[in-house]
Amino acid sequence: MIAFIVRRMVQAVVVMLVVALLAFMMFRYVGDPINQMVGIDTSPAAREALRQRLGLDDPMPLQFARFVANAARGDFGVSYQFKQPVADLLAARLPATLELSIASALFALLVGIPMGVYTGLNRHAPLAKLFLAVSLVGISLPTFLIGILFIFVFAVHLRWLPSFGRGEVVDLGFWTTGLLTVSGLKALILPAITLGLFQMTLIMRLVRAEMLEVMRADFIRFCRARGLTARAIHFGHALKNTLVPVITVTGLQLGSVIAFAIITETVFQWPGMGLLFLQAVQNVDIPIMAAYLMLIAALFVAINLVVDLLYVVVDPRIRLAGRAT
Amino acid sequence: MTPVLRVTNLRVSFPTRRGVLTAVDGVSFEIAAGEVLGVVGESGAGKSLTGAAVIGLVDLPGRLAGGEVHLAGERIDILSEAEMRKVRGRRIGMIFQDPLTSLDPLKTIGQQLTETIRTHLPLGRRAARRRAVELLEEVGIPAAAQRIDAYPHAFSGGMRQRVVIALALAAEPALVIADEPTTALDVSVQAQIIAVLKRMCREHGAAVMLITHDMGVIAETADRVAVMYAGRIVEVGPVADVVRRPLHPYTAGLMAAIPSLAHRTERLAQIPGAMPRLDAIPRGCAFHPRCAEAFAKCVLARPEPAVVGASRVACFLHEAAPEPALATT
Amino acid sequence: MSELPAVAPRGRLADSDLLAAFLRSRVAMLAALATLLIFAAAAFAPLIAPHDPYDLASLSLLDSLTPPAWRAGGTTTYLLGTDDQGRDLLSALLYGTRISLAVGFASVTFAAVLGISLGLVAGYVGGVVDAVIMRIADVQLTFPAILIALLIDGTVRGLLPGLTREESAFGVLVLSIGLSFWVQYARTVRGSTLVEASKEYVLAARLIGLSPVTIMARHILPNVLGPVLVIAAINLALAIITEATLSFLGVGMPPTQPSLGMLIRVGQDYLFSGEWWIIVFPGAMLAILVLSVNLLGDFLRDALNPKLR
Amino acid sequence: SDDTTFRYAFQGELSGLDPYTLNETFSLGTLANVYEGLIRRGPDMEIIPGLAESWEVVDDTTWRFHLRRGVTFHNGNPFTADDVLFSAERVVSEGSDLGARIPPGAQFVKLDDYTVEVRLATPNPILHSEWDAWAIMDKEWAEENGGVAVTSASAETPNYAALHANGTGPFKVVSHEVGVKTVFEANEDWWNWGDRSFNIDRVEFTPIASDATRVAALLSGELDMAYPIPVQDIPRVSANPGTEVLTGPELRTIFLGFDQDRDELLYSDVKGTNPFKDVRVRKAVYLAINEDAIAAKIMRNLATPSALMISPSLYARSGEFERLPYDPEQAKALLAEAGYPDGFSVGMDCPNDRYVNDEQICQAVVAMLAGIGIDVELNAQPKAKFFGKVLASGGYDTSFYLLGWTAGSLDSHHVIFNLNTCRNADGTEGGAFNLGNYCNPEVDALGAKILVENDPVMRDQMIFDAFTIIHDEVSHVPLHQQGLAWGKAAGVALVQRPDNKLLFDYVKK
Amino acid sequence: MTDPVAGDPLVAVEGLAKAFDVSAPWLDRTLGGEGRRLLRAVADVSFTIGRGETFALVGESGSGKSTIARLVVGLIEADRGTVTIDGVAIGRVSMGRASRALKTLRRRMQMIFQDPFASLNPRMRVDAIVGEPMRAFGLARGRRRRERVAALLTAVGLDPLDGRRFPHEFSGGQRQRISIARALASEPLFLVCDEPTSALDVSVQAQILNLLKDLQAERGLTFLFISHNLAVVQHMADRVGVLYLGRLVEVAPVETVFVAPLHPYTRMLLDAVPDLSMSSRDRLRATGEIANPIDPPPGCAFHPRCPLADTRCRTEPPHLLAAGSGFVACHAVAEGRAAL
Ligand SMILES: Nc1ncnc2c1ncn2[C@@H]1O[C@H](COP(=O)(O)OP(=O)(O)OP(=O)(O)O)[C@@H](O)[C@H]1O
Ligand SMILES: Nc1ncnc2c1ncn2[C@@H]1O[C@H](COP(=O)(O)OP(=O)(O)OP(=O)(O)O)[C@@H](O)[C@H]1O
Ligand SMILES: [Mg+2]
Ligand SMILES: [Mg+2]
Repeated sequence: MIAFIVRRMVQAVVVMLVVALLAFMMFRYVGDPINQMVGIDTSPAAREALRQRLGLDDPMPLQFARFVANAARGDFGVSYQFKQPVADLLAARLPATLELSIASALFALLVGIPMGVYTGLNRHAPLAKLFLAVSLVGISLPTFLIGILFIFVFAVHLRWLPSFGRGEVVDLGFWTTGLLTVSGLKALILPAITLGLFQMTLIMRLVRAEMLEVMRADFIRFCRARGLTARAIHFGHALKNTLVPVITVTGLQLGSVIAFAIITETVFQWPGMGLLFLQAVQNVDIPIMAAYLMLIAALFVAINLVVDLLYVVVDPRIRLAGRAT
Repeated sequence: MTPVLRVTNLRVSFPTRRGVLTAVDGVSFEIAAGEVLGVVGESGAGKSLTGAAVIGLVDLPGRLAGGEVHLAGERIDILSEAEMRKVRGRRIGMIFQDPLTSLDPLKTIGQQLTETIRTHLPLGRRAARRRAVELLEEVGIPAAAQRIDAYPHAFSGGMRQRVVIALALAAEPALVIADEPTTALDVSVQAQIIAVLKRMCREHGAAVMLITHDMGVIAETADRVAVMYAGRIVEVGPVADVVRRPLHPYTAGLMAAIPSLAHRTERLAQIPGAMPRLDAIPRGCAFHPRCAEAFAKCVLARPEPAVVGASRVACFLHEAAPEPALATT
Repeated sequence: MSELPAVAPRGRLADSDLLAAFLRSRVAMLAALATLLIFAAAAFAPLIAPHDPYDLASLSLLDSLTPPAWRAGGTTTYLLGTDDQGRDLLSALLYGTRISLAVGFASVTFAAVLGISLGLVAGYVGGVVDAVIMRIADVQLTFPAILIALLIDGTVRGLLPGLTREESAFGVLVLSIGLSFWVQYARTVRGSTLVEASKEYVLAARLIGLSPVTIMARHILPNVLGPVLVIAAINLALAIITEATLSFLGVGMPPTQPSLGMLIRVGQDYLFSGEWWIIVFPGAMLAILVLSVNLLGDFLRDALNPKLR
Repeated sequence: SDDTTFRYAFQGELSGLDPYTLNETFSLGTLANVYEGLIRRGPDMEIIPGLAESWEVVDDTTWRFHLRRGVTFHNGNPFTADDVLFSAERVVSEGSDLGARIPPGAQFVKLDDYTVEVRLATPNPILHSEWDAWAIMDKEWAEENGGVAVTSASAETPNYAALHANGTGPFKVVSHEVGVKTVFEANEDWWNWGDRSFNIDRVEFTPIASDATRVAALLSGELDMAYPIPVQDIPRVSANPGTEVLTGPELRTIFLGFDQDRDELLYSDVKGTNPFKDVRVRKAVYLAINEDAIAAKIMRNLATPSALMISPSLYARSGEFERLPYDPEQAKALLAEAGYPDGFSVGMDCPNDRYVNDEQICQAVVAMLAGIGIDVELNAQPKAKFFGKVLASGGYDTSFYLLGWTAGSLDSHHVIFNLNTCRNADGTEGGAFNLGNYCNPEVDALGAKILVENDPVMRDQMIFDAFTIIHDEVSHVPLHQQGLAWGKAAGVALVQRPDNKLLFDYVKK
Repeated sequence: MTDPVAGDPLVAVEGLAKAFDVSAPWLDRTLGGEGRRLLRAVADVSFTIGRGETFALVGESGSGKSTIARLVVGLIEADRGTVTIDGVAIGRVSMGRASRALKTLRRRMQMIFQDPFASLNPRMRVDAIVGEPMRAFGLARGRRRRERVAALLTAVGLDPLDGRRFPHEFSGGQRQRISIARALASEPLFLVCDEPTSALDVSVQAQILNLLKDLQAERGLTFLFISHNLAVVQHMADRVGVLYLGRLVEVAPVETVFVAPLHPYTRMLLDAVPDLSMSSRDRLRATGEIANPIDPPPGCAFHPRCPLADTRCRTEPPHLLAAGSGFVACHAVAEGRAAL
């Protein structure tokens, strides 16, 4: 078990190093940060001085080493646009993104799994076909368009839900949460659904496919031959067996949920990291971009670790044998 | 005495694009209490489907297209799904071929056993667990009390099949259908499992329908044997008769084709060709294209089962005998 | 144990099962029809489009924002109206579909070729090679398509500043979408390869001394392509959507060669302003295209899955 | 409190609270509600007294400012001449982005606590015109909290003044989450509280980058005001009950520029020579562009076609200039005459998120030039990348471009000098924003004279002469002054100034 | 210790051993403090096969039959020991580069697999499958090849026209015939048959067994015949080797093994076979299951299941020693404790 975790950790470090290199390399070549930091009538000489002060003239390996060493200390430098430590900026934005991502992941799971189970068990029911059709429409429209349509319908026309922002947030010191106020919760609904829709569809279809598969497994036949109730078979045996792939995919998806939050946050002006990142890309704010990438990778690695641990909880076979690929 | 199981004219068919395929066609047999009926036949002959039809587990799109199934005199093929569920496990137990895939990998065998026991018997959690341990001991699992909380993957193939037997017999059913219970196992283990199965059924007084393609197992285990070919029973009778004096040319060919330890031959007798596919079952007697003794009539008409001695055989070679009433009450 | 032909070999179109299943499914036929029509329209866009949207000299700003022909102020010259530059929307739509499909096909092909090759090698050679390829795949999964695209777009244009969007967009899109999709192919193919490589027909091929490359190409490859087909169909839909999303984020096709996504992005500006046709037609086209392709992919997946027959 | 809270959104964000860090309209405009300068500008841009109650030009090179008495900073400290001297020094210190607001060599001298004299090296008739935009900070506050130095654009750590604000203005900053939300509160101790013309006591600012979301939030009643409103959405917002749009001319002029510096264009199929050096070619481009169509269709009439690169409101004699007519035939003839009967190809740089419908304008230009055979390859990019490429820092890497310019000093000299005087290769001398390096010594000479001329009539004549040359030689192709479009809730009254700055102290709800 | 052979052996297997590494990944092992886990699939196996002879291997699942088959044809590399065919030592065939002698040799040995469904490439037509070895070894091309494929198909009892069809259009028995045709295409001397009929029905099994015997007679083939079905082995083999946990426990002519088995395991196996003749023989009841090959019992691996086991069996592994007409690895037999 410990070995297992340590192995994951080592892998994580390797992944992080690679990501760090990518982040560093790529952003090193995007645009010219100097232009962003100063107004347009700053003189070339002042620009050159600035370049030197920032160390943008040093050899690449040196810059990278500096980058990794700083990153390891949680120091991603100071945002070119905001003049604030990137770590602080991200820390301030992290709660918004995490709340949004987790809410949408929950939405995807809580709606996707039951719908998947239903459509898997009642393959030919009209309602199941409807679910499938609707879910297909859901993945046939780009997220940003769905978001805009939601705003158009629910905010502008019906005026039920707010069109932007997080509503009232409560500051707990280490964390700001929108979950404790009515306006915060209301503000969460549209973005969370927009962001979760795609994953919901995915999970629903996955659960359905797995369910169909598992329901044909020999052990389910044997359960039926033993006269177990439909409920016990469907939920006690079949569902549990479908969970292993669902956990994998959900884990992977949560990672991409956080990444796809870029779009949702842009559409809904959700003050999270994605919005910060996109602004940073537009403004060539290298420190933010690099830190964001590293953070995404770190989150992803962490999620993977949790997924691996969940496997062990769900699947007894793994406890002995180590994880089968 | 009413037989535990009486199947009359059972038909199972599958609607397909190419028309309706009849995989089990007019099968009739019965099993008395304490009796072991062996069902043999080549792959695809319809053995498993017959078993599945008895317990009401024919997978869609397959369906019971005709015939009746009586369990202890009660007709069960017309029961609703909910009623049938109470029959399964409680009055009919079933054992499948592969012990590896028959058990839910994510639940301990204890959970699976107590769940089954409590579904059918009015026992509390603890009582059910005690019963589960007893059952495991009965099927010969050493240190049952400790191993009950293990997951299936911790057991070897033979041990798993013992667990499967315990599960099938948990509620003391009157009829046990064992569908190739030893095919996936090694010879040395197969002998042990057959022994356990036989002992358990004898002790519980259960009737057994033992499906296998291994003539040897039948010969050693069954009281009577039914030989299936292309969805029909071609011959059914006491084991000794069928093995030693097969009446149907197919049975005879089969017996001769099996290499035997007892006498070594230079060449095995062989039946030419292979069993027809469901969508291409010949008219008349389904065996006629492979039959050395076929004559004109075999091509045209389908032979009905006729009683010959203690057996019944569906072959025009044995048509002479008059047909007695089927029921033996 | 069965003497029956167990599973009909996957994916052979001539195989009557697939065809019959197809003929039975009205939805699949409808989707196929829609897909076919759209593909044809895209392929023959230069022949059917009433105007050439790339011929800038023919654009007249004064014709811009003309509503569709059946609306007041519409003209039959511009059946579906014009956009903000006076471009004929119908023609733009046809060409846009063509570009979206081109991006989709190119990136899926790129991803498939890359993924299949790596998957085959990983699965067949195994060992360290396998470990390295699969770890790269893990890292790759950390970055969804849009992140990769932002990265690549930035890098490419950072490295080659002289490059204009017109010149680079297509390549950047194909590269980034392709790069984010290959993992799925690699994993699937590796899985199937592991299964196939242990099958006895591969052993038989090794026994007669065929080289690993021959074995992979001649024996294993054709047998692992079934699931790949399904992935490819669904990826095509996903690629088209991704391109649209990237356009929304500003790294898609250039406005002078608008894809469906770019048309939607532009049209988005007119969502509130009453010129609904600028967004509705491309949006509907995209939805229908992606939906049809998805439906076909779905159908294929189910039809090719012997367990679901 | 809800009906006294004013919620508004802008497309960009407020990056810091130090008013000297960034020379950018929105930051300066927003912080002007918190910090005040010596002068202020009224609703019509007229110069009115600010923290200086009055001033006089003592001689050509000496200005004297009389400071307002009884003014306190938000922290309660009194405002005195020391604060002015401190602030003046801070503005020109390293790290400040506003250095150009105070001419080199200018000396601030404290005559008494409430009088300050500014001594200049050269005469400057428009000295104070930009002085609404350099704010006075509290010396003690800055010194106590370590905010003396300006948090420069490259600062590793922002100092106190970048995260906190302490001005004399009508509003105080309550909280500032960068990129998320900034909250202001009315300052009841404001010196002009008695005569105030606003009735709100709280302001919440949210940046909303997406146009659709910003408009939607206004339409749904979540905002009292949002800007800019995309021109195509103006009818919708106006038609919506409860919202309306304020439109007006902005000072910024949008124009096209040519590389007239290189002997061979960077992005062109013409080799060995630079067609843009030929005035006939520049003129052909001008004639080929149908600005009226652009204004009508792309700008939806929210633009004023312009013959000059300065807003008519900033130069009295603008009316005497006229745009060249749209005449593609003549354009073709001119091209042929210049030796390009079949046209040529050229690359064009264009921002796509800087000006109103900038990319659409460029696309239209591309289409129109295609009509006369000039094949333009458009490279539209986000402003960060665009500026990085075309400005001095990018080596003026462009052949043909679109740019917008506001005369920061609200004076023509700003335009003539920055955009039309010869510059050196790296832009350190001459017009740094003369990207194509249009160069005519006559214009340079006129520019130098204008700067020091104190007689308004003479000055206007010199400006007229310079503009005439520029116009005749088609140094650039001016297009239009873009319009302002602010969306607001019907019940809200506010003042829209052409400099696009939102002043809270005119907001009534 | 090679066993004596009638005449000149075609195949000689000497001290063959193969262990599979089934250890956990390196890091887990290091951290978990475990050692390497080796699965000893085949340990010190030696035998010879004479020309035209059929040598059979029997044993329960996991006893190492298939592994030996693959080692013999060179599909996997042995850890130790040699395989010599016609005087040439075999290397691993899979990875290319081989001497000319080896190349000819490779063509002289072929294999028939167990699973008739997996052993034919579903994407290739039957004539391509059967013709592939000819192509690979450059034996025939064009018309010649087509003719020879047709002849081979006829020889295994199929119609030459079947060549145009795909494998899925055939029944299991027919597919096994195609496999045999493919194996014969390179004109081998030596055929390894790994459970060629265990996936087939009895009536079809008889056809295939007869076919194999006929072909052997016609072409003078040498067989290594692997099966877990003792009756089939008895029918096919000249000599038999009995495997238990990767070791040969008894090697003897077929008559001896089935009439007078010496090793207790052989006896147990024979007794476990259900008997069609219902002779109700006196039986040695089988107990237990084959042990875990990763962690085999010390001494004689069979001792936990052996009724004759004593302390020596538990500690000292027995060697294959001549006994009667064959060889047996059993202390009880050597000591005369095993009553026949
Ligand atoms: N779902 C199904 N759809 C179509 N045909 C089916 C289906 N299930 C079974 N069959 C066919 O019905 C016939 C009888 O099948 P069954 O499983 O009863 O054979 P069996 O005698 O048990 O064979 P085996 O020895 O292989 O288990 C076979 O031909 C089989 O292919
Ligand atoms: N590639 C491999 N990696 C790890 N273990 C293997 C491998 N191949 C075989 N084994 C193991 O080696 C042992 C012998 O396997 P082998 O396949 O030779 O047995 P067998 O006698 O042919 O059994 P069966 O009758 O089931 O075919 C088994 O325990 C098996 O699990
Ligand atoms: Mg069966
Ligand atoms: Mg084997």
